[in-house]
Amino acid sequence: MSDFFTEAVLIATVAGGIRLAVPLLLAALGETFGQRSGVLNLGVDGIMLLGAFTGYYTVLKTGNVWYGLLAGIAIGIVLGLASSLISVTLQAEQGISGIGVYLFGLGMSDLLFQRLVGTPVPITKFPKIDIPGLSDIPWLGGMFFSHSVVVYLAFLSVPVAMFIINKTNFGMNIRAVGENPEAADSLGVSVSRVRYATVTIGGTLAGAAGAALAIDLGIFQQNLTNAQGFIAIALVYFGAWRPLGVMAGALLYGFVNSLVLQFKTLGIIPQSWSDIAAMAPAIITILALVIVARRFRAPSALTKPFTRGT
Amino acid sequence: MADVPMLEMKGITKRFPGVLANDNVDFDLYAGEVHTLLGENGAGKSTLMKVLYGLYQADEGEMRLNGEPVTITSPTSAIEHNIGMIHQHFMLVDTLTVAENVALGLHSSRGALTDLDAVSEKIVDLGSQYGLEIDPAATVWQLAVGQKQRVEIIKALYREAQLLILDEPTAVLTPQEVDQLFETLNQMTADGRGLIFISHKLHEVLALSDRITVLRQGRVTGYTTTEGATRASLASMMVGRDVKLAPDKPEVETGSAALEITGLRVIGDRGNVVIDGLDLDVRRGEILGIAGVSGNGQRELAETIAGLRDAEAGSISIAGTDVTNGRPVDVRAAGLAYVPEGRMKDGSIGLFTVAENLLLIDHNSKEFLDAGLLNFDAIRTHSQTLVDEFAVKTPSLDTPVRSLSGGNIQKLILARELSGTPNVLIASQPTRGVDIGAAEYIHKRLVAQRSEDTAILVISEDLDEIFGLSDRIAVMYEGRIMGIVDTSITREEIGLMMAGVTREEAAAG
Amino acid sequence: GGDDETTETTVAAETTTTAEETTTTAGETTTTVEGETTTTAAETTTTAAAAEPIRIAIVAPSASNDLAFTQSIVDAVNVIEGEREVAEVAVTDGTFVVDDAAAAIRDYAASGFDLVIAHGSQYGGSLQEIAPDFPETTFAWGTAADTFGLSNVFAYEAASDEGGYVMGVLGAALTETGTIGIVGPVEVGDAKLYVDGYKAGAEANDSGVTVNINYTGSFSDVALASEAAQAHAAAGADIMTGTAQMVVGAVGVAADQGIPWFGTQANQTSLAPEIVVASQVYKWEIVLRQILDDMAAGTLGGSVYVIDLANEGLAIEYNDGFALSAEVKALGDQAIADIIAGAVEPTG
Amino acid sequence: MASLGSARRSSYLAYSVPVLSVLVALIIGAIMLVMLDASPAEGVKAMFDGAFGSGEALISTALKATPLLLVGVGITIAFRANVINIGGEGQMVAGGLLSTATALWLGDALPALIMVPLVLIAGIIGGAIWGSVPGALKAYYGVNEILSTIMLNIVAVQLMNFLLRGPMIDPGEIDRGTRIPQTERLPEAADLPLILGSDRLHIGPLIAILAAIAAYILLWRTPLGYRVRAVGQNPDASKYAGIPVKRTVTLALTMSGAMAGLAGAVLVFGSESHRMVTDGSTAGFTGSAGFNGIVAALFGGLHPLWTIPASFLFGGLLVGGNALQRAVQVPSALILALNGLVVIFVVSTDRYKKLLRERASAAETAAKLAEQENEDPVPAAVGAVEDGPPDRAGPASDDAGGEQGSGEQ
Ligand SMILES: Nc1ncnc2c1ncn2[C@@H]1O[C@H](COP(=O)(O)OP(=O)(O)OP(=O)(O)O)[C@@H](O)[C@H]1O
Ligand SMILES: Nc1ncnc2c1ncn2[C@@H]1O[C@H](COP(=O)(O)OP(=O)(O)OP(=O)(O)O)[C@@H](O)[C@H]1O
Ligand SMILES: [Mg+2]
Ligand SMILES: [Mg+2]
Repeated sequence: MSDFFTEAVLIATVAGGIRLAVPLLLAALGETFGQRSGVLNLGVDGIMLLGAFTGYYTVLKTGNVWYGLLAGIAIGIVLGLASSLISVTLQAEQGISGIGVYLFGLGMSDLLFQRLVGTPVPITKFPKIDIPGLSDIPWLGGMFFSHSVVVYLAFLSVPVAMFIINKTNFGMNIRAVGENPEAADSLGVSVSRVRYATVTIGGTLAGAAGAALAIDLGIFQQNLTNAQGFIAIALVYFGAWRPLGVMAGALLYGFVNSLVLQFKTLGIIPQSWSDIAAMAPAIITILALVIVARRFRAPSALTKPFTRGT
Repeated sequence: MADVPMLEMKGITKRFPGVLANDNVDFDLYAGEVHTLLGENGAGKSTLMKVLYGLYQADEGEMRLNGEPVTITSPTSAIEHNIGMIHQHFMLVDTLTVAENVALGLHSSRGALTDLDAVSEKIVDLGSQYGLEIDPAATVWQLAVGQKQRVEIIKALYREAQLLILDEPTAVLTPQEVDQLFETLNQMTADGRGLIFISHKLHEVLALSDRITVLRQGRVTGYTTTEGATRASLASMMVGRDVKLAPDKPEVETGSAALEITGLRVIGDRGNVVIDGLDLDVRRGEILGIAGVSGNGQRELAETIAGLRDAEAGSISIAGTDVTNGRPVDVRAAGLAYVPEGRMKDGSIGLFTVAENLLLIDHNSKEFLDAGLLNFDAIRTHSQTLVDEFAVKTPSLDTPVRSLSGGNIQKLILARELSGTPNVLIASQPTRGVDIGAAEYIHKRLVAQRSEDTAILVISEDLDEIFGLSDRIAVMYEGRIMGIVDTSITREEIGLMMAGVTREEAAAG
Repeated sequence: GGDDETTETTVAAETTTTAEETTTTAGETTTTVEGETTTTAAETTTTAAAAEPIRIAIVAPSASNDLAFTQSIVDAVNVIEGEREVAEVAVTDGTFVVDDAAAAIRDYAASGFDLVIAHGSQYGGSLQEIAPDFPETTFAWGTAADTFGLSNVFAYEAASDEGGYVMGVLGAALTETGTIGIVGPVEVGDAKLYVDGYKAGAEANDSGVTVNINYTGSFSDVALASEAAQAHAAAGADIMTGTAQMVVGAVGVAADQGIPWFGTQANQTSLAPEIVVASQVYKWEIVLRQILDDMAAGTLGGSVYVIDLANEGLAIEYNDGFALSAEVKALGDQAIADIIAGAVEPTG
Repeated sequence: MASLGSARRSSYLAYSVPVLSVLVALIIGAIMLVMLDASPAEGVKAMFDGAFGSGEALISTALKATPLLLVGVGITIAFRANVINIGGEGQMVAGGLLSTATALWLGDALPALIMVPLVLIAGIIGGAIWGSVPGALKAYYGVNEILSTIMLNIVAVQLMNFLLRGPMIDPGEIDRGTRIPQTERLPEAADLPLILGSDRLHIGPLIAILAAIAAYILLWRTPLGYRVRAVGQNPDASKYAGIPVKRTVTLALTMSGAMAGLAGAVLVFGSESHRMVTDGSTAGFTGSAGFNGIVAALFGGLHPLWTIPASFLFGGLLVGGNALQRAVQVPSALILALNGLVVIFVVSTDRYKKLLRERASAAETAAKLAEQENEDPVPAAVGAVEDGPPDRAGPASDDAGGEQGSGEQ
């Protein structure tokens, strides 16, 4: 255990937790928008996978990480619109249609990868940025201020999301539509337009999350996200539909994972127990859901399609 | 009145699958007047108004505003035409503040950002102008019913509605709140606004309206100005025959107390004390009416008796059996029948059929089981008997209850609850929102049950109903009984008691 | 076993002479051939090997381009395709569902493939049930060491501990911090063999070396593998290796931090040309050639083949781009020689 | 205006909607085949032959359909209680594990007549346990079941990995040092008996059909089923009527899990290998039946009996898809993508199916009323039912259970 309390290991644990949190955070923030407006999109992981492949492939072809991120975002927008069509216009059962999107993304990203790329080839990664001054602070600098640029972008999007949800008309509309779509509709707020927007934001951020993951790892592989999209959805509940809570959840999840890895590396957790240790994040999430559910109420219209006049 | 009506609806027809909800309806409204739409449940009043507000599109017919033909395709275009609507059910977002609810859908002076300060200011202004004081920063779920109604009106005023539709705005208000509302409404007509009013309460209609149009089965079947109209004349116009507004009550010998409540104390949903040291007895063969402004613990009282809510202290017994904090089944076993106030929420299952709903409390009963499986022959026979006996109008026993009218759903619930021989019957808001024909019938059944030696507790905010039915009246205020009076008390006195004034003070002042 | 021999040879003759019909009328063919003499078997097969193109099917759990487990067998079959008369190669990859794999194996056998390769240890239980139903089809099961006593099942495996050992020796020689990090998927089969071999080799070269092993618990979680590599780096590792398809993530981290990497299962130099020291490469074609020869000779199964350093089924391929000193390389060569000579046991 | 004829037409249309949507997904698949330079004609033929073209193909399809049907039946039960059970995957694993452990523990001592029912019951119990947890969490703590079941899927897979790599591993794997995470061959007495003289077709499909019939009887012929449906439609009214809402919600998810657990046991003891193996994922064991069973249930209109043919068709689709992959040599990823498309299309058109059915029932009611009207004018108060025909549970009223903890306050 004493091996654990060294500067290098502690920095790596915290920094690793932050890195692991990034795709979860981005995807979960996006999902927060959708859920706040009453739409549960279970297809996040499928969108992340296609975003990851698109981002990866673009960087492979252009060598430019920003084009890759943009491509991931673009595919996220397309899939977000498709998801809106499915859940808002066609009013498909939201608990299930997302599973279809997931399976589609899982298969399609792999199919495209096999046909267009074949064998994994490494790509350029996001540049790492040491924040001048801050990154030199002992301990903390390494933990918080020496990361790849998407890490900062992801965490910056938290206050942006808070601002949009709490301070803008659009955000007010989102909250209204998620609680009482009839009331919003009766005042001329277009429920479907708001939901299209939020689900598309969700798709966009999921696409970005996937691209960020692939470009940060510098590689693509079948099922790259490994069901992180589902974790992201759970984190939205964990965070009680609030960006700050979602961020806390993503960080907690990342840290637990990172900690387990460190413990295994240092032999603190024996290998034979690694499967049991791997349950930790899921079980912690369930416990957190119990606590959150007691305290906070989900948006009333969550998973309920809206039709005028009923 | 101006020469050109502010609204003309001509030949409006609206069909739903299998229903002709509006059939060639003509309707008009002049600035400065109140025009009431009257009709039984399902007559098509709300549908006509939803067509006007752009929530539905008419299949046929045309609309003119101030003489100009218009098509209104959405609430947005209705709002643009200065039409406002207070819906039958509150259209408020509970988790938003009053100011946010008002600001919803408006253009903000700060572009993409909200400008709640400006909105709040204007809310306060409008409030003082029309007697609609409200805290703009309050979150809506914290508001009392009457305050929510104010927010609804402020929403319309804020949007400068010249034509305001009020679909049963008084259904959930106390007499005092209704008076206050009417004051505001009169002020609005004085300002030159036109109001369309819908209500099942005839004295309100008479008090407020200038003209009255009656709908039946989607068609206009009657029209009158308020002058010269009486409750009886309106009732017969609606139903198509003469209606008895107050039930005949035979003399009944009252027996022992079948429902005894002592020292009851109950904590409400928000952790506050909602019933505080309440004592009450209801005797066999009497109807005890509970009058009170909603939110003073009536609902909690009924639910606690029925075993749906726990008592903190005190005891409840039914026909001598202690049922304090018993399970609902145990309370029923002791002889309680309960007609809850939310007939769609608590009293029935919308998508279940008539027969299935009639089975709700008896589905475990041996009578309907055969080797552990439901016996459909027995169930159908039983259901048909009840449907016939209680005159529930339904196309079949397999019709989902949701597609019945409110009055018929209420009759169905009553049929189910009275199918045993209850010691105690609680009827909560038994005729709220129910049309006159159905209400008349329900009152008749309650009185008949009184003759069967059942102890009946009627909870109602409708004083006509309380006075018409009760042998004794208990007035409830803030979780306590302010006093038990007989029906000789005046409306003014009881109104004061409902506001927390004791009997003695009320009689004095 | 005279009887056994007879049966085998007979079946082989049948396979070679009536390959086309076999697909549709396997049952009948078997009976007509029954009377044939064993003496002709040898001639028949030699001509057959030259004349009759063979059909090969692969059923494998991961993607055929995973730069790891599945790709190694697909590559090998491709090599064979260039050497021998192969009429058709069919691949069903990504078949992680054992029952789906069983269905595919059965289907390939039923549609007349001569050699069905079940490339996944988890398929063994199913193969045991299926193989007896198709006595004229050859099945190859890897990586495994058991043919269930069935005469039409070959098993093949890789002595991946040998290459692991060699690279462990190299790793221990290269480390300056004295700490080596290994990223594994789960502690099973081939992966475990490699990791154990590597650890043994490292410790044999330098008993003071610390070998940290991190099994992430997943064959597919690239992000976790990447973080595991970060964890190793934090714990002071300046040499790393890993096995299974998710290590691409770990290779990326090693590349970023300039930490020398050892690959296995396929040549991973393309993933990080600057830091890959060497890769242990599987050449299953060694096994396949033996199996095809056996089939040609009328033996449809029964043997277990191993690729190892001695038979050159395992090769240590160095990355020319990595400046490895001659002394260190000599240590590796010595280890190879020792293993081939039997002087050291890679996993003790 | 409305006639019984138009009612019938709407209702036929309603039944064709899911079939049409699958066809559309398949057409997209055919286009993708063209783009992959494979012959769609050959693909379609291979697909059909592989699924339905021969006795063996039908057997494969029936075997594939079995877990779909069992999970689908469970989904139906949960859905009727307004609970969406996304945890079929984990529940199958739990059922598989408990039944496997039972078989290992009992060994060869018992005859098949006792052994087979025992292991199946163990599977049911395993799944029930795994279903009861999210059920209770939803009922008593208001935890959204979609999330808790997804999380429990993750826990189940780790538990499976732990057990199959550790306590339950085949000792031979340890001896050989290969350590494949699988059990030894399970006792033969526990093998699901084969039927119809086949060497593959076991009693699994029969069990699943019986389970579907049992679920039908449970839901529409018993008081318990009545309670489940009542709670699903309106928890407030159910509570009012004295139905223990929380217990019923828990029970519904428990029963749903039990069905999935039974599916897990059938997978283990009906598998070719007669042992439990893990590749480290749930899908490796379940073949995603925990998800696809949901689609089969939807395909069957959330009615246990209609789920029987629906599962068979959907099983055929999956078996056919694999056959297609082998025949035209496209990556199996294509099949997965197509599977996703089928799910999307079936779910997305579900609403149109409902609308059409509503129209049919509204037209029928209107026609009936018109007859009555001649003698006795009934107030025109009969409209269509918004959430579909009464046999279809729609997430009930606004205040229905859900996140708010089943309204026990
Ligand atoms: N959305 C709808 N779909 C189908 N039928 C409807 C719909 N809304 C109303 N109806 C039907 O149209 C008819 C008129 O209903 P409407 O709501 O206008 O009645 P109402 O006069 O407002 O009754 P109430 O007094 O109960 O409010 C009823 O038969 C009702 O069943
Ligand atoms: N979507 C719908 N489909 C069918 N009938 C409907 C629908 N919506 C409402 N109705 C019916 O329309 C009538 C009036 O509907 P409304 O929404 O005004 O109900 P309500 O005011 O709660 O009923 P009530 O006034 O009787 O209490 C009722 O008969 C109701 O059953
Ligand atoms: Mg109405
Ligand atoms: Mg009404």
